[in-house]
Amino acid sequence: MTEGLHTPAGLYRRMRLIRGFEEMALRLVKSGDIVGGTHPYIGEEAVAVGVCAALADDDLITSTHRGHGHVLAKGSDPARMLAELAGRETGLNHGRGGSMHAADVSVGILGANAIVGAAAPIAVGAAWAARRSASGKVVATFFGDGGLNQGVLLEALNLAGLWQLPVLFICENNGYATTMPTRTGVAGTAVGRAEAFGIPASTVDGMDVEEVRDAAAVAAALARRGGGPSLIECMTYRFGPHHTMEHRIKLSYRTQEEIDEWRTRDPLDIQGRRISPDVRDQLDAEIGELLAEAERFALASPHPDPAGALDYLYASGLVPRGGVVA
Amino acid sequence: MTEGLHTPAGLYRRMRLIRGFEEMALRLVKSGDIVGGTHPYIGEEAVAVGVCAALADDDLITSTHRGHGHVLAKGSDPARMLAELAGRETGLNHGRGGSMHAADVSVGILGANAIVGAAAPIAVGAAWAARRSASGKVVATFFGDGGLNQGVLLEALNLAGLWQLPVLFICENNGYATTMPTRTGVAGTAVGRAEAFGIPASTVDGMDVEEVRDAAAVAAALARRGGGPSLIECMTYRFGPHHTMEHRIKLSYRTQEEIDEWRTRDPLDIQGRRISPDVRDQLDAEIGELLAEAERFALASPHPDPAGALDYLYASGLVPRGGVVA
Amino acid sequence: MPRLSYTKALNRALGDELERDPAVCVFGEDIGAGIAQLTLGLLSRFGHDRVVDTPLSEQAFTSMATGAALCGLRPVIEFQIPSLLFLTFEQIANQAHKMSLMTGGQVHVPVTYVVPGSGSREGWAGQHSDHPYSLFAHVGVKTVVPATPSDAYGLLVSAIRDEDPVVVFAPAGAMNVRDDVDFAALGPVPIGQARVHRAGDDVTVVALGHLVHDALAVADELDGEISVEVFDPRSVYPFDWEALAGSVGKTGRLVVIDDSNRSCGLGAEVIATVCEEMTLTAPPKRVTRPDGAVLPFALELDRAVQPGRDQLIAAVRTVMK
Amino acid sequence: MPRLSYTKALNRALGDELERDPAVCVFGEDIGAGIAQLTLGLLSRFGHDRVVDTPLSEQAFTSMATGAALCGLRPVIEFQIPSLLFLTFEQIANQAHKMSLMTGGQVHVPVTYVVPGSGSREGWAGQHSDHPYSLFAHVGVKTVVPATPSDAYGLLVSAIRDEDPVVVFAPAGAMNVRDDVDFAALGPVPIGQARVHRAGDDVTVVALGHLVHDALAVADELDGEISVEVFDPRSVYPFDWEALAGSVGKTGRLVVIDDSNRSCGLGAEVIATVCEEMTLTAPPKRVTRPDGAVLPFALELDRAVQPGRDQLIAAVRTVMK
Ligand SMILES: Cc1ncc(C[n+]2csc(CCOP(=O)(O)OP(=O)(O)O)c2C)c(N)n1
Ligand SMILES: Cc1ncc(C[n+]2csc(CCOP(=O)(O)OP(=O)(O)O)c2C)c(N)n1
Ligand SMILES: [Mg+2]
Ligand SMILES: [Mg+2]
Repeated sequence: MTEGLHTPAGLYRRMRLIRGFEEMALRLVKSGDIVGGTHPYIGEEAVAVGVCAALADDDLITSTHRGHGHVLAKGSDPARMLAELAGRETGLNHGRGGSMHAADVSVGILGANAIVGAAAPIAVGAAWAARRSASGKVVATFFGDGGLNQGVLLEALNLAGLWQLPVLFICENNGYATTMPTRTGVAGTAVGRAEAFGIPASTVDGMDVEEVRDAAAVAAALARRGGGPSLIECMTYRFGPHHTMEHRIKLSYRTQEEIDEWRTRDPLDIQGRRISPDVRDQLDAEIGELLAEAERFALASPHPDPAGALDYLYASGLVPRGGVVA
Repeated sequence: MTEGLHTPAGLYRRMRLIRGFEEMALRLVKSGDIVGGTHPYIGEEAVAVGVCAALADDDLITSTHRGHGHVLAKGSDPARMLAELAGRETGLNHGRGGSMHAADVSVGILGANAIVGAAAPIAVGAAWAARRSASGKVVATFFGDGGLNQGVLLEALNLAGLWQLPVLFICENNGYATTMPTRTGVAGTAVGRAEAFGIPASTVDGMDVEEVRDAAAVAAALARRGGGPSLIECMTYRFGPHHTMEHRIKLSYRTQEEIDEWRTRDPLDIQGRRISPDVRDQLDAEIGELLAEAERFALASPHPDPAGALDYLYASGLVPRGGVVA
Repeated sequence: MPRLSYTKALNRALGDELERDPAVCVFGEDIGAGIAQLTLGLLSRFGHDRVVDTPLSEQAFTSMATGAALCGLRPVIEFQIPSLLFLTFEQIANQAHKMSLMTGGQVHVPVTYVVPGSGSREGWAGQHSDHPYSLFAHVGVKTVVPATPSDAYGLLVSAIRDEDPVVVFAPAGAMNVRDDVDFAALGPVPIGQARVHRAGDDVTVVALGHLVHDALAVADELDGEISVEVFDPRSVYPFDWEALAGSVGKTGRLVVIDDSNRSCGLGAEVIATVCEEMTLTAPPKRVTRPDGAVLPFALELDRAVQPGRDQLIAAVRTVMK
Repeated sequence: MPRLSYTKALNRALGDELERDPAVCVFGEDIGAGIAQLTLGLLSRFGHDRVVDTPLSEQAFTSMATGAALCGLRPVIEFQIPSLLFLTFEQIANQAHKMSLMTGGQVHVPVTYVVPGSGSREGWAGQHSDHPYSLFAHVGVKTVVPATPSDAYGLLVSAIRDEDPVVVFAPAGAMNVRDDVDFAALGPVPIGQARVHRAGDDVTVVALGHLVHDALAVADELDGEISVEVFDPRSVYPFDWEALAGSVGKTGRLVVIDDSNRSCGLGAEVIATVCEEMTLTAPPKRVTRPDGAVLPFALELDRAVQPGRDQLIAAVRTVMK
């Protein structure tokens, strides 16, 4: 089980970390310290934390454009994560990735992908490698309801189903792909799609971290003993905009009532009720400090040197020709 | 109903035409008159003919790399079809398409596609246009069992299911994608996949042209009255190689027994038994003459002028720069 | 004269064409809401039969447009991000582009693909900052990259009316440009026709899209010292070689500024064709993205990888030596 | 010395690498049966864990290779037809290529993509006859196009050992070439290193893949009249500019024969770089496929669209004038 996620309080704490991190990120987008905006994970914390709670430290995940929650849930350092969003050299990706690509391979995150659905076959490949080496690792791949409509993800379901690979397909069904309601984009259901490829699937309450964790634990155990992939559809909701730039244009794809309704099922409150108020307050305070420290670290970190703009482009060390050759 | 396919004898005659055409094509590949080889349709005739028998003349189809049967079933002139395979100016595509692209738009064939699965969304687009214009047309799109694994085809199922478009997805399950048995390539089933997208689906005996026709007729009627798409999986078999070049290398992906077994269910015999031997002989003779004439026509036709190699590249009349500019 | 923004010009062009021709329809993600501004207000004006919100199935809806085009419609596709052109490269380059020739002229495919916000958006990182117009020039799909609001209007109109597939790149760096525009004079701009934004005698600077504005600024800056002709091909493919021959014939010197990766980009094509077919009095120069460039996230890195004014000035000075 | 065919050389290289390094594995369609000959006999030698027959899901298995590479494997993918590179352009150009930079060097993606039978196969028509190596040079994916059996062996070996994605094009027109080969001397050929097949003084002919053999034939034919240097870059990207500078420095004249479409192809890049950075005594020339070419089916049309010897001779004579 991923470190720190063994107890109800641990689950709460990690969700609070994500919530606080995302709120801080919103603030830093407004202040201009984070350029390019973010896709906030606020409201969906139980999914990432629940799934990672069911994984071992050396299990693997792939993440998405809305990836901060996954990265923090799997155990990345929030300070280096924030430094990444702020485009600093100390960031997880040395400032090369930013919000949509921030990832920490050392804790088992095989990249965050800005192309919807694109990570699923990468996860399948990692699972194939894991099976081949009999490492016992499983791979969880996160994607949204919109991702269900990407051909490559459906192809990936077929390969995983065919070869019985240790993959957890985690569908974060937050009701919308940007402005498109899931029901107008997805014919049939997520569960039905998985089952069509011979993959067992279930739908869980994505606002309840323990319910997510329990389902993921069953799937991980199945995968680990060679029983193949599963899909878990987590019904969830983003409390905020699709992207921080959403406010620039008047959108009316969902009602205030709907948002309010979902807010009554805040995953932090659901889990918060499972721990004592004192502990909750203490954890909130702890996280507050930790994030304040992360912010100090990130904003004090150096910006990358423009001379290194193409560093890391080729692993072999090939130095590309510049855009102007003297 | 496509002209000529109203009666049992008509169905037999069209299948005989395809069979004879394909045998002639094999001969002309050997003789070098057809360059590049063919993907023979021999054994699968009942699928194309059965489906086209359920379509109206102005309904549309899309075809595949193994497309000769579809093109002839929909009513193209065999002589111009053969001229196409022989690369002549009189060919359906003026010698520009060849075996994998031969198509006759005037009888409702929206191209034959050499990329597996690629035609399905094209058919969906045609169906969308048909629905928008309330033309009442339906579109049948043929693809193999291998095509079931192409992401774009799965995406197309979603769009058709979502928007309830008048499409007939015709899966020609001939047991193999080149050398890969369907069961090792397809997790789940064709029918299950369609159903996952809310599309009604059934499996029929693809060696029995009347059974195929009946299923297609039901699907076409449903589509025509706004009831949306269907998928029909036709269980069939190619009696010959995947491609005429297959013999160049020793392959053992299927047994002689299996081939012999399927040959006992030759679609021409199944339908042939439904008409009198006299009629059958007469039709066989008619087709023989017709094909002999087609061969004469095709082989007497002029080759295209190399100066026109890029004719038709741009519909707007743009003349591309040549490969050498003096 | 009223001011028209680049974004509004595109929106207006699309609206006008939808109005003019019932065969025109639009497919894309979130286009009902109009989040990329291109389609703002069009759903309510034209309805769900003309403005179609699609699921995230770019490959299928790109070929769906092809199928609809084969049946007489003139679909326009909006892609939210430039790299969706990688995802749909098969559907555009191998399907839509090839159908006319492969069928021996039996069909044509009048589909327009629009990317509002191509190139760097600053801070959108590696997978959202591509400018792959040279790829389409290579495969031979008609490709335009308007620099100004009136060209954005006119080229989008021409693209929609064209009988062949056309890709329209609307660079993020140009989308805030505003222009004084006589609305009555707005009209189609022929595909394949260049525009000289500023005449000059000493050196021809070929610039495209947002870089036209950088080239104009550089021309201003060098005014008095070096007389720069700013040549905007507007279409990457087909390219207006005749007009370029006229410009280079006058100046005898050439610099290309090009937001593509260097190798096999538009800059290479321009220099190659000029050196084969025209006469220069000094070696030409390119200012481009580096070879194989992937735009890093951090702003200073993102900018370091894009061609800019300082580099252009240096290149112009070099060819003048 | 024993004769080795190009096809057998590729097969041998792949077998040797599978033998040498347990991290190497192969994905592709019908590779168990070995219908493209590249993988003939490898399934029985190495088993299903190393040689994996895939369903027709090119996009997924291409990214699957990326995922396996992230976990320490070195996958090789066989694509049956060149246009599958269009279908998987997203997975190669936007995923595999970008991961190292986007993660700040946390990962690398050592995957090799092989197309046995690229370019025209004669009579396979529009969707099976592409030669899109310039596209990969543009996006910056390492790309090699070997011309001979020993280069096919050596470049495939180097591609597999390389830490980055590499595309290997094996032109249909070269796959029947045979060579006298000393098996003991077979070894890796560095990516990015050119080979001069024939030295000459008057003109440098840059030729790649099967066209190297045409260039050699033309050099023979012109022998006595014009002294042709046949320069084979072998790698399209990275390109061996240093060696080309040496050749052009000697001859002062340049012709490129290139089986890409003309616009923004390798030919353009070679001419552009030479004209920017080197000195020619006569204008250079390209012999290429036409702009936007789609290969028509009929043999005489198929051939008319490909660059050929007569055109090369004419081009060489022109630059010698
Ligand atoms: C293939 C692809 N298409 C479109 C986009 C633009 N885009 C980014 S996120 C998004 C919506 C994704 O919806 P969903 O998968 O449900 O995830 P969510 O944003 O709801 O978490 C879109 C359309 C993209 N990044 N990739
Ligand atoms: C996308 C794609 N992948 C691979 C190929 C090469 N190829 C041509 S036909 C074929 C097998 C197709 O199998 P199936 O769809 O079952 O049709 P069948 O040949 O059995 O009629 C393959 C792999 C192709 N043309 N397109
Ligand atoms: Mg969603
Ligand atoms: Mg099959």
